[in-house]
Amino acid sequence: MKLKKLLVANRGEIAVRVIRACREQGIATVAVYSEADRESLHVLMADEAYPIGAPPAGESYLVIDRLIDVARSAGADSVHPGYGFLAENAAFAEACRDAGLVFVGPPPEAIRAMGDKTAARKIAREVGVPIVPGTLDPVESDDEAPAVAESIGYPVMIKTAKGGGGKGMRLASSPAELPAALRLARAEASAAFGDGAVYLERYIAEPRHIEVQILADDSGEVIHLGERECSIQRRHQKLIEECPSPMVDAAMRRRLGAAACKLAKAAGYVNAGTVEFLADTDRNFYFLEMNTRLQVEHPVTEMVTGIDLVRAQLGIASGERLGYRQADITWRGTAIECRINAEDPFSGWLPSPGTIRTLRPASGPWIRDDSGIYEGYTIPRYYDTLLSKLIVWGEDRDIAIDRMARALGEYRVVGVKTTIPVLARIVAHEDFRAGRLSTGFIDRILPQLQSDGRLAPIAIIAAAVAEYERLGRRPAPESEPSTLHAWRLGNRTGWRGGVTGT
Amino acid sequence: MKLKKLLVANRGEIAVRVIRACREQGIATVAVYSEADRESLHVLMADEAYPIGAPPAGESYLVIDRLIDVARSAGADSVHPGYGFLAENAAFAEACRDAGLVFVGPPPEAIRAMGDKTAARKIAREVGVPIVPGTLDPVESDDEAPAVAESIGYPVMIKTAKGGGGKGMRLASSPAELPAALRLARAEASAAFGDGAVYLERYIAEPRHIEVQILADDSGEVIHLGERECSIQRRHQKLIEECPSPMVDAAMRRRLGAAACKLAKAAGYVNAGTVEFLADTDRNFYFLEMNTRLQVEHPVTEMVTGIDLVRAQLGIASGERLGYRQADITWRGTAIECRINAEDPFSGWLPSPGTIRTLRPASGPWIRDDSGIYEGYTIPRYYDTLLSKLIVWGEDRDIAIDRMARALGEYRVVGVKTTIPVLARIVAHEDFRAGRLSTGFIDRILPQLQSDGRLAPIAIIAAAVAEYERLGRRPAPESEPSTLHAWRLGNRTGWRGGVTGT
Amino acid sequence: MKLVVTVGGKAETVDITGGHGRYRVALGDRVWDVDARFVSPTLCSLLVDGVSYVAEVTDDDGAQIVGLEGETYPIEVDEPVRHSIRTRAGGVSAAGGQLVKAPMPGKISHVAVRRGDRVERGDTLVVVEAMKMENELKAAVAGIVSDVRVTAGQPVNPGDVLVIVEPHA
Amino acid sequence: MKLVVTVGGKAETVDITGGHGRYRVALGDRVWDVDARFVSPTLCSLLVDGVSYVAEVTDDDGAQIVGLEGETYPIEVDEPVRHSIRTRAGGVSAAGGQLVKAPMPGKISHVAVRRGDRVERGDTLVVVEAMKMENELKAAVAGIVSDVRVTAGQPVNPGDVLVIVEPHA
Repeated sequence: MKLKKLLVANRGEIAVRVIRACREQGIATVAVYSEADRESLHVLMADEAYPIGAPPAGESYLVIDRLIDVARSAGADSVHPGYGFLAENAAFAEACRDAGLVFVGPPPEAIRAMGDKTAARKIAREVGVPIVPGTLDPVESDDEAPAVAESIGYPVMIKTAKGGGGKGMRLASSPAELPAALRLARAEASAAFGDGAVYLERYIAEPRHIEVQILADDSGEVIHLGERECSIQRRHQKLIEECPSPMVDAAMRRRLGAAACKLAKAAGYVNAGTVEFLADTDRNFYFLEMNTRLQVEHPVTEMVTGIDLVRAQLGIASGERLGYRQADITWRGTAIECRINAEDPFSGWLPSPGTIRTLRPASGPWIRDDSGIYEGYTIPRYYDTLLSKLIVWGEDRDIAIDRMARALGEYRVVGVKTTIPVLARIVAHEDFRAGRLSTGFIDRILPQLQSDGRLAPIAIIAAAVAEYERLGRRPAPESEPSTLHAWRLGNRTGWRGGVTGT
Repeated sequence: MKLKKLLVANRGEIAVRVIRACREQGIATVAVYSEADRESLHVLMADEAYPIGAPPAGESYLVIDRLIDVARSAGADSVHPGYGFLAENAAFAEACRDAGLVFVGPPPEAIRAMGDKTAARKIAREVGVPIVPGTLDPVESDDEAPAVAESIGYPVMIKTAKGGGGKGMRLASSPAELPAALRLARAEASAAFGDGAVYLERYIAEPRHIEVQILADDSGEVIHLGERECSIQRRHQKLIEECPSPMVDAAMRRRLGAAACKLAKAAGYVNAGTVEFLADTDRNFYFLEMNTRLQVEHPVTEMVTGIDLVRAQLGIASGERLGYRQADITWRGTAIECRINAEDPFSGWLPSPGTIRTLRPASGPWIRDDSGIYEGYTIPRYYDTLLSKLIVWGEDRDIAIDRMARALGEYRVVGVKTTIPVLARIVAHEDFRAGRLSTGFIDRILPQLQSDGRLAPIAIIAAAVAEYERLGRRPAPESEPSTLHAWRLGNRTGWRGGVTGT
Repeated sequence: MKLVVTVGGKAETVDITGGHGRYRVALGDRVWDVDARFVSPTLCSLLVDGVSYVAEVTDDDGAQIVGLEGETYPIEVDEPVRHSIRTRAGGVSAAGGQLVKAPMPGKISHVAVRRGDRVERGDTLVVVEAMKMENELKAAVAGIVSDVRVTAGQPVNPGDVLVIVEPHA
Repeated sequence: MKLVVTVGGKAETVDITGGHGRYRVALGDRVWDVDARFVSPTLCSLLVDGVSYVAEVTDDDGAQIVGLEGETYPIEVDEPVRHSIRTRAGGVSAAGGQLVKAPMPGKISHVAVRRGDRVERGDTLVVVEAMKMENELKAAVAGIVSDVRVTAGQPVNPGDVLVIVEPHA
């Protein structure tokens, strides 16, 4: 069935990404928005947009009935869930199916089989894919947790059974840390996914996070598009991802790909999905979990393989065959993605909501900016901190790194604090260049990332000029502005005009 | 010799392109600017910037001595000429060499041999590459022109012997049109290249413009990177370019590439260059001219081959071997470039200088924006109208076209008129989709490109809301603005705040 | 509030009420509930019956210039009283002749006619050099050149009258 | 014009003259000729001895916040008279204790301490939920919790005081 009109059950950059893919295929798009999102970019870019409730996600983006209602009344024939929110919620996939809507993602059965991390670990054990030691079932009560943790051995990871993206993941290094870690993990898991179930797993020190992109159509064809390395994380939130991994050679890629495809087949998986592994320095890998949705970091795979994953998702959902066989997939060059988040890395990575006063994204050769914001936009405090994904491609990894350094230098966001400065320093670090990555990378180098104050004299000059012009050119109030356009007002009252002498 | 510091003898998007490539390789950059360009993007982006004179190019960007002086005093070891201005001026290349500066381009001898179109046509005839019938020498005086034109047969093209980019090209359909066409061609050629020499050539009706990108190092290795099709032109100014050409198959690509490499070798060519051909529908092609510099449309070749042409230029100029053999060059997918010019296509394509009040470039998957402007920038009236090159890549040509349509729909430039609306209509045209391109395409479809007024009611609503808010919310003048930032002023006086209810 | 909108010379009355982003707009016998927000000084996001538009709105000499999906709509919007004063005062349109004005800043590179010359529609009158292009300004009517106000080499600003052509009687 | 600039608590006098984009700036015994233009309301292009910088300049509570190549410099700039008035009036710094303030808008998801509790440096005091993250606010000093002003579930705005810790004597 050719899709004609699709409801995007998401917001932010991923909603924009889906809208763009639909527009390129002539599929009309329906956006939904909470009261906090009327001016968000996905509303501006969609063909249609409808309100769905109050700002908290639990009263809007997570309300299945309301989404189905909007889809029906707008005449949509399909729904794309993006990532997060209801993307890995089998009940939502089921509700779409029941309402006669094509769900652009796996069938509810596959979401249940693989989306539940503990069930997925059981499948992996059955088909012979190695797993990290830990519980195969959720930890029901906090009372039983200490004994379980003791049997696995500290340090232990507490992980949410649903969801992903590092939400609800906490490390406990000792029995004393376990209660607080459990509480925080459960709270985040409940808030993010509406389910506080968690499980425990042995913590592997300084591991590398390697994940494999797969595509499966409903004829049973499953292929993989190679791996991504996502080892640059902070608090289990990925910050930098790349494709291919500097540690993976062709032989390891084949082994990883085969394991991922085996798991997907065992689960009856259809559509795009990602199988996550932890790898050690001897190129052993352990199945971690499967994400039954599009990943945030899917663009790095796209840039290297040339395959548009959202287009592929839409094709699969409309019943088409993949159109690629494994042998058709080739990898050219290296792509790197940096997540530009509204966080202040120099003040404990605190979220930094606010208004974007100036926005000058990087651009030019082999730069891709997958953004959910614009100049003048006020970032709501209700949702995650991701503003934009900056992706670069290069003929080889060194060129890609040099290009990312250039792009981060160009990228200007004024009005909120972002991760850009710390991303720039990571990318410039010799260990990053050498591919010595691990999930402990950021904590290890963070103390070296402090300011050197080298440009203080230039900053003083800039501040002095700004104040000098402000004092010297304080304008007489205009009796009556003849227009209210901010730009014109600004121009006339002399700030730019005065300084530039025009 | 590893380059350390490079002077960019240009402005606008191409200066920015070169600065980006240098930054990615750790080469420091020196910008130069006329009095009209102090706030231009290349000045903001370079490591250093120095003034070189009055706004007219003849008093700044074309003054060889001044450029050499700035390069010397700033300690530059190399010069990149971009395109236009002095890029194909052998005297400039020579002056650089004499001053001990590496010129990032061909040696002056090759510029002379190939840059002079009439000399180039002679070389082509010698090595057996077919040429369009016409004069092999410049037409000295207007008195001899009628007889020459008569012998070639009308319609005739008048072309500038120097330069390129459509400047100074005029068509005369009959003897009566010849004097005016000659005068305009000479005037434009003098203004643009400081040389009014022109020659005549038979006009080929509805031909296709196919050009081949070559790379040559100073060991004599010459390879080609395939063709670009640039048939969508207006007044011989390219407007849309693509790689590969929809009319060229692998066999024709080999023939074209071989012809281009043969010419480059015969001329002792080194660095990046482009050999232009006219092709007819039987896949015959005729050598037109060689551009001894980077082309405006080089990005489409880059996106499809994965090779960074400016990086390659810098490597060749520093004496490195190419590092690619012909067999290493592969073509993946299709790339299309649209030129966003400050021109009003609905009012005779008149130039539209002015201030960019709002700028929202297209972005997202496989979009590349090579721009020379920014929001708030005032486009000077002294230079060409090119604001930005919008480039897309797609797995195949249909996807690339769909993507370009999407990108043009996203791209917002408020404050000056641009070619965006007409580009969007060309890309949506069935003849474009079918690859039925020719240099007469635009004139043929232009009458179909008029407005349909479909959205007039929505426009009336927008205008009414704007006026209603302006009238209803005319603010009492503030007694004293506490800050001069335009954005804040705008926000406080209620325009946005008022409308948005915040 | 009633406003008079003039598009392409045709005046219509719009009735608009509401505020804070939510408006009811009546035009003729059609009524729209509109959610409209200026998301930048020149960009207005509109939701009209659920359909999303982003209009580019700038003002030029009192008129609102609205850009929508590549089309440009110049719209005059007036309070009814002001509209009636302005239109009763009479338009400024020239009576039949062609005032050839400089469309952009530039320099006269060639003047092709002299006062008293007869010209046909489409004849080149003046060539203006701007942004490295030679732009030919042509006669829109057949007639007699009644005035030539510039010479070659002279810089001009937008709106400067260069040549006047009086049509044949 | 003389201005007093205060960076990191250290005050220096800057002498600045010129205008229309061209300035001479003297700081201590160094003098710069500067070409400075605001190319947007918050971006200032500077050419200092030929070197090109684009500084992000915003004001925050009277101070200029200058961003340059990923570093942030908060700089207070005053006319000399005003500087002397402001500094003689005394600062507002709290004497030794820690005022734990909400760093962003959000909701209190957990209060880990009660009034009178002893805390060590690094102990979690309060957890604020914002942008889908649980943000633990920790004690910067060892001491006694002298006040707890919020409860779980309560929304907070930036700058709201949540907890006060008095250091050990």
